[in-house]
Amino acid sequence: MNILIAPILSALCAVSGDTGSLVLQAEVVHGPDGPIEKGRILIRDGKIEAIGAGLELPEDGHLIELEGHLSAGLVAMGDQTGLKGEALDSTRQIMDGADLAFGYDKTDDGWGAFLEAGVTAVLLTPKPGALVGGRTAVVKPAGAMVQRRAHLHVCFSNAAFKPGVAPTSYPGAISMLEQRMKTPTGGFALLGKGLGVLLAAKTRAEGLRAVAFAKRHDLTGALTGVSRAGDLADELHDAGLGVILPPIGAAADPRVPASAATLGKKDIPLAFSLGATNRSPHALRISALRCMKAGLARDAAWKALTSGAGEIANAPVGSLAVGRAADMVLWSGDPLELTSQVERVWIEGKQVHGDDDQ
Amino acid sequence: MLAPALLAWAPTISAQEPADPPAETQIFIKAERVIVQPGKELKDAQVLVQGGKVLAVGTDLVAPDGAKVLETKVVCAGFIDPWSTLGLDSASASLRDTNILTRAVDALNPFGSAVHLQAALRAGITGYGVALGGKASVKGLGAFVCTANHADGGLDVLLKDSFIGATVGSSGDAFDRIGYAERLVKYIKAGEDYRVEQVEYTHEIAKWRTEIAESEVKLEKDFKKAKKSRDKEIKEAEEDNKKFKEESYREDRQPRKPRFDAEKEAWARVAEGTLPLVVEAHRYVELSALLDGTKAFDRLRLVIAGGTEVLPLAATLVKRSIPVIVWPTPLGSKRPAGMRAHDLSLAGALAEKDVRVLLGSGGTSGTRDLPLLAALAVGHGLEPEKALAALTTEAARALDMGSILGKVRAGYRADLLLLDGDPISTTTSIRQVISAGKIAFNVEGGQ
Amino acid sequence: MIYPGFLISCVLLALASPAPEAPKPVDLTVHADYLHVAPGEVVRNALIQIRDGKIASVLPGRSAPDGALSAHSIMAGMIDASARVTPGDVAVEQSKEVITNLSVTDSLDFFNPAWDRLARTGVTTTLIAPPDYNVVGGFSVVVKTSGPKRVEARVVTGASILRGAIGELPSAGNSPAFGRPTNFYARRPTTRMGVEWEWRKAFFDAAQSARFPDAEFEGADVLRACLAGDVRIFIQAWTTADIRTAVYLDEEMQAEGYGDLDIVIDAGAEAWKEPAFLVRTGTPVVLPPFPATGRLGERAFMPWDTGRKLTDLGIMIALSAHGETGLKERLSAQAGYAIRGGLTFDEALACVTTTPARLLGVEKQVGAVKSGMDADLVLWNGAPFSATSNIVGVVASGEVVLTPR
Amino acid sequence: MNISSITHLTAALALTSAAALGGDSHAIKVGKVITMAGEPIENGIVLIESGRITAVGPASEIQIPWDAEVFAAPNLVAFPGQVEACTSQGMDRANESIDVAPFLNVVDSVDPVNFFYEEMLRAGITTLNVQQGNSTVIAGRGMIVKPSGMTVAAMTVRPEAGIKIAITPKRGKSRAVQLMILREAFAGLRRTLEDLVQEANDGNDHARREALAQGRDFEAEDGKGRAMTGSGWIVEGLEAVPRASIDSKILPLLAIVEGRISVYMACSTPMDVLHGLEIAKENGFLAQTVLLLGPTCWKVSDEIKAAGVRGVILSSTLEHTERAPFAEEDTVTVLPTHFAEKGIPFALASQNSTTQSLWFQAARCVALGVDREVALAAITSGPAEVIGLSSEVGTIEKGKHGNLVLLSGDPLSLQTQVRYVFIEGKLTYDRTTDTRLQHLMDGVQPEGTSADEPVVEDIHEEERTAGDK
Repeated sequence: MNILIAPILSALCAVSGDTGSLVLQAEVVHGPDGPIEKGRILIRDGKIEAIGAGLELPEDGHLIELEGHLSAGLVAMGDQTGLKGEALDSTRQIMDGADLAFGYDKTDDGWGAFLEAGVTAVLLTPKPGALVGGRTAVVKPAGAMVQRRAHLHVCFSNAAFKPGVAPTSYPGAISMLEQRMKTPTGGFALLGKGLGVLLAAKTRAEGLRAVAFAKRHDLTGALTGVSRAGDLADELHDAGLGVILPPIGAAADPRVPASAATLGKKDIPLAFSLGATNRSPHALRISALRCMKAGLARDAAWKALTSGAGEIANAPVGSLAVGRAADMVLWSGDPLELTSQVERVWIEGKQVHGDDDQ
Repeated sequence: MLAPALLAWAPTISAQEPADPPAETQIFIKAERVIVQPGKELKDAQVLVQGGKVLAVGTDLVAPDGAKVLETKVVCAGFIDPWSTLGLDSASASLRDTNILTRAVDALNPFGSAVHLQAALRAGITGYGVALGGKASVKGLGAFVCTANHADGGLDVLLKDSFIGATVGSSGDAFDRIGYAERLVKYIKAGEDYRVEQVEYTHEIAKWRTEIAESEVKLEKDFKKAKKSRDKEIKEAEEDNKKFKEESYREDRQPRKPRFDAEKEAWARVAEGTLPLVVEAHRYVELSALLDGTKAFDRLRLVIAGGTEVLPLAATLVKRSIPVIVWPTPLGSKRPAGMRAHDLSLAGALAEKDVRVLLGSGGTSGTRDLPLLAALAVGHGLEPEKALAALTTEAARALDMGSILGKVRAGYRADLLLLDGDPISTTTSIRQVISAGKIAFNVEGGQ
Repeated sequence: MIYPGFLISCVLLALASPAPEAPKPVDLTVHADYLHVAPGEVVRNALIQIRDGKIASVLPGRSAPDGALSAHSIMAGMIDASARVTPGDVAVEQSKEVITNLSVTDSLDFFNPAWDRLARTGVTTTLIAPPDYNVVGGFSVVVKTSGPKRVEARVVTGASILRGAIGELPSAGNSPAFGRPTNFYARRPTTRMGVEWEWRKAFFDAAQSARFPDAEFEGADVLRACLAGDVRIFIQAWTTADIRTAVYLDEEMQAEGYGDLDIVIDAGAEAWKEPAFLVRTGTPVVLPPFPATGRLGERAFMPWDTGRKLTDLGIMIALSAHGETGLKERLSAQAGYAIRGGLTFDEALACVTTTPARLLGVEKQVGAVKSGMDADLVLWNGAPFSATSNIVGVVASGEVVLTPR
Repeated sequence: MNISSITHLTAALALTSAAALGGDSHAIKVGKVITMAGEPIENGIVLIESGRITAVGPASEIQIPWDAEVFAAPNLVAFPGQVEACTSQGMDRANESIDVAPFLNVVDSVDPVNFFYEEMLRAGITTLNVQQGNSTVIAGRGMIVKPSGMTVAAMTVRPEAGIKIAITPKRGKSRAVQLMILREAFAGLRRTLEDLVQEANDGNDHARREALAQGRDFEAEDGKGRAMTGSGWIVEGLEAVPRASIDSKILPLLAIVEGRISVYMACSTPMDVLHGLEIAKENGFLAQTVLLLGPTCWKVSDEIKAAGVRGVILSSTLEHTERAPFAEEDTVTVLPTHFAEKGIPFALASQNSTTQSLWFQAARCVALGVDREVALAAITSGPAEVIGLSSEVGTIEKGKHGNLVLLSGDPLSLQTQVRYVFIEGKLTYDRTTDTRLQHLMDGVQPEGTSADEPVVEDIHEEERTAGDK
């Protein structure tokens, strides 16, 4: 811990006489390197400046002692909240230049539910329905835009086919994409240069085609929508892709959470989406819980809700690492326990949910 | 008595299920905590199970020899889902052509639903109330069914007529939706009148028969006289050759038997409170219309299901002791437009106002989720103890099962959960599920 | 030049990683009282030894060792040259009526239970063609019905086979373009005539492109390969009129000196009506399943002695069940019906093994029980194809996919 | 000696009958007679007089009456005319829209010129039990016919032969509603009868009191009715009600409860079977119930065995494949062997005259491991038993109808053809003159035919698909 304190003190001297800083202490703080008992976290200018046990309180800061667990906010993948009609443009099949960021509406009343559920970052994805539906964005509920261009959304499922518009078939779709990759322009040109790929599919066969495509052009990103992606673990591992799992509902095939466990064992990056139907954000924790019951390791499940999801989202979210924006949630207990309530939520150091007795 | 006998025929639900010990075998459970019922707990206690029932619960019991001994952290009563469609053949879960005479047991398909039943059992749900037709305005006779197999391998139906299911305001505009409530009230009224009519008839007919009997005795007495005078009249008639005319006979008309009406008969049972009426309703207007309309029937046993906007009516619910089956499902944006966002906090809020709160899944596969939903409800303000009560004692009570289910008590049916932690916690895992005194699910697989 | 359609499967082959389900080659011994090595070749009390999915040896006059699979009769795994296990219309690109640069390979779903069911009926190798909503629908692919659920593990390299159709289907759903067409279904062909015309045009243009470079168009190379006889064409033609059209097309190309098409008629139900054409051009026919009652696709009519008639005229025929797996529809049943229609046992056997193998260009690998060939075996509890005997076991590439009860 | 005397006798009879009926006496000489009642007879002779078999035996033992028409076919095999145990084809329409319609009668719907009967005849089927389709709750009364004759009267073998009851919901209905209607039908019948009895008695009492009052001597009219019988439930005192005075619409229901008419119960799923058996038991018609089973019903074969129904008819799907939800593998059940192993005798049903005709179904059974005799019985004596006609058809035996099929070879061989069919001794089918068959087999277009074959509806379709889901 001393290692941590030293730089902070020096930092404090440096920034003497500024707006001041805030130190939060909780029973448990879920830091990047695991839970810290009686952990403290130092926040300045909405950023995390230090984290650890027994952080000393800088003279310009004040300490708030909290009951319960403090963790990074959860990251929800694949949602259309606030996109309204913008979730899908039906006029074209390939929209590699379209940014969902422009469809983001921070005033949408749907965002409240996200804060209630402890979600502080959301990956906006287009509805499947076009071959290339646009470029995804990472936003904060009723807050800032984190990443304007996260992935190019490419749909390998039959949802991409419309009567009377090319392509009408899997082979047609793949050759169309191959054509674009020959002489890449627009979104295709950015692939691999900061822009990831989000491979949307439903069946395992579609998933295999998607993964093969990514592998051929060695693209980074994730496969989304294939509920039994576990059967493709080897290919996914081989292509270095992550997996975004659809919400695992009550009726879900028991082999779905089991397949998540398989992916976990292979260390394939995982995250959970809310699906195209805008499930309640609580679906995230429920899905994770189901996977845990099916054998997914506890910290793998937690990672899938936070930092792992952040990596797949291709944005600096989902972790309490030093330097990150202070997007935090205070839980009444273990965050992976559904009986724990969301007490408070901070985004960039500002409390945005819960009773404020500061 | 179709149900138990008939459904006991279906094949065993799961292949991997451990072979049941013979009924005589006793099961002796040692636990750190035995939750007899919410709020009543025994530390380091034992439970003795025999012949499908709990034989004894105590802190100083010793295992009888030959008994199968199980050890665990926590024991509590099996969970009950009062509002489910589990086990119905897929079509019947969403019927609209039902009426009060259609019976859920007729649509139970143990063959198609084996997987879901097994999943629910593993999740700790040992019994559930099932009604037909998702949104039908009158769903008909609901049944109370167990998730574990019957001794002879089929679905175990404890009650084939456990309650009447109904829905108010599932479709149509505001007026239609209130109309549903009014129609429901009319039905109940009709049932009540029908009963009255029958009672009156039985009185009248009895009266009539006695009177007739009396007059018959008199007639028999006067017969000789009558015969004589008749013969005389005949003779006279012949003499002044007139045609002989029989004197006409009159008596009080026999009272008319009221026309039998199977539907009214069933509604009568609702009106007189022999069958609880479980009504799904969500919006304030419909809920208040329903409560007002049913005020008059003091013997009616009403249960509200759903009740998204019922909170403002809490006082009435408490006064009339009407329980609410809350469906604490994260609806997200799928929530019907114009409904307030109570889905997760409702249970807690109602309980705070001392309303009897039940928790229901309202689904086929959803039933396995009930414990998760309960946890979510707790995560939104419901006291854990109340949550447990909702899943056990309260649910049993609402569906007429209170005297045999919902508690770990001598004489009660041995539907028990053996857990490694708190029953409501989602990180707790279920070690064994005991249903009717048999190990129906065992985490270790074997015995 | 490689066709993009293939490029993909080739790349897949390149990166073929050991798939999770990949079967570990197990050595297996199978015994048969009667082994039908190939049509006309029977070996009594044969012992078949299998190594690495191939037949290592066939030893006559042996008794069954303990633990060996054994059956009354054994024959080679059957081959259906028209199995039709595809995800449907999404397997063929309809944005153009003539598609030559795509392969149905990219639409196959080996997780589909239909494959296991097909394998259990003794069909171990199939030709999968794009559905016939186009005039020319693209390339077909030869695949095994069992094995790892991965394309690269299932594809068998045989002849390059282009797929097309004559008749109703290619024009179904198209409509004449009035005013500004809103989608590409406002196009030719809208009639059988139109379909016929599209065929001619395609090959005529291809032939022209060979002479005049500026007449080159996308996919012309494939059509030229067809004219050169390097690519075989399976043409679906139910009725005699459509069969005639196909034959005329071939003869016309020859007459014009454009080349010689290598045509196979698929679903040629009415081939018996005017067999002279087929005899003239030596065109083989894949017959559709026999009609239970009434008629077949496109109101074509096929009597039960069709097999007999065509065989007598020396026309090469294969039988097909179009992927049906029911007790009375499956390929082995079709062989039975052909026998009821007058075919001999050996002829019927050839129609479901060696002949289709030749039509798909995989005769060196499958279709007979000989050492070095794939260990695809069908085990019978009696004489194959007899109404009173049944398939009790199936071995595919050395793996037991149906275990004798 | 004994035998010859008998044949003399028959000859004599034949003489008289010949005089009367103009020689309605046939002798059929074949290479082999498979009687389905004992061992096959090589070089056998079957004597038929006035439609009935008078003698069966080896040529050496049978003397042919002088006036008998001899039909010699030394290379052919005689086999009993096959029996279709329950079909809904050959009617103008298979179903009536009314839920409970036992007052209907298929006699008004059977269509003698329907292609179906021609197809059945061609396949060697000589007896068919025609019942209403499955889209009903309680159907009209069915009948047993033979596939020959230009009028329904001519075709009739047994009128009023059974009623179809569907447990599987009729189109657009749910199980719960279907069963509610079914139960209510019987409950309603019971209430009606009870009321009738009550009224009758009250009526009598009133008459008696009137007589007393008037001083007349009164003899109570004892009801011209018949006391109710039945094993399910009984309404006491029904004898007080003349049957004629009971509404004819409910009389057939009463016949069911009294066990006087067969019930053909359509069950496509196991749960249907369980409900059906229960209702049959409640209302006392279990003993004359015949189950029409869908492919999945094997799952309750133990209950079927225990229930002791009169018969079981398998659908034309002999092998049931299904993939349980969330399972990786198919489970395949071979139905005929399953039922054979459970010791439940079954009859087979056919779908069409070629790939799913009765003989082919039997052959497939053998292929699937069923004993050959059992399989052959399942298309002849078995179904005859099931439709309660075992004394009349199903085997080639003295006293039975002269229904036989002359085959070119083994009844279960693919190469075998049906050459001739005799119904009640009359040559009804001759392959050499069957132009439509030539069309089907050899592609010969018969003159003046529109060569459009009838589409035979597949009544078991939904069940077959149901299984695979």
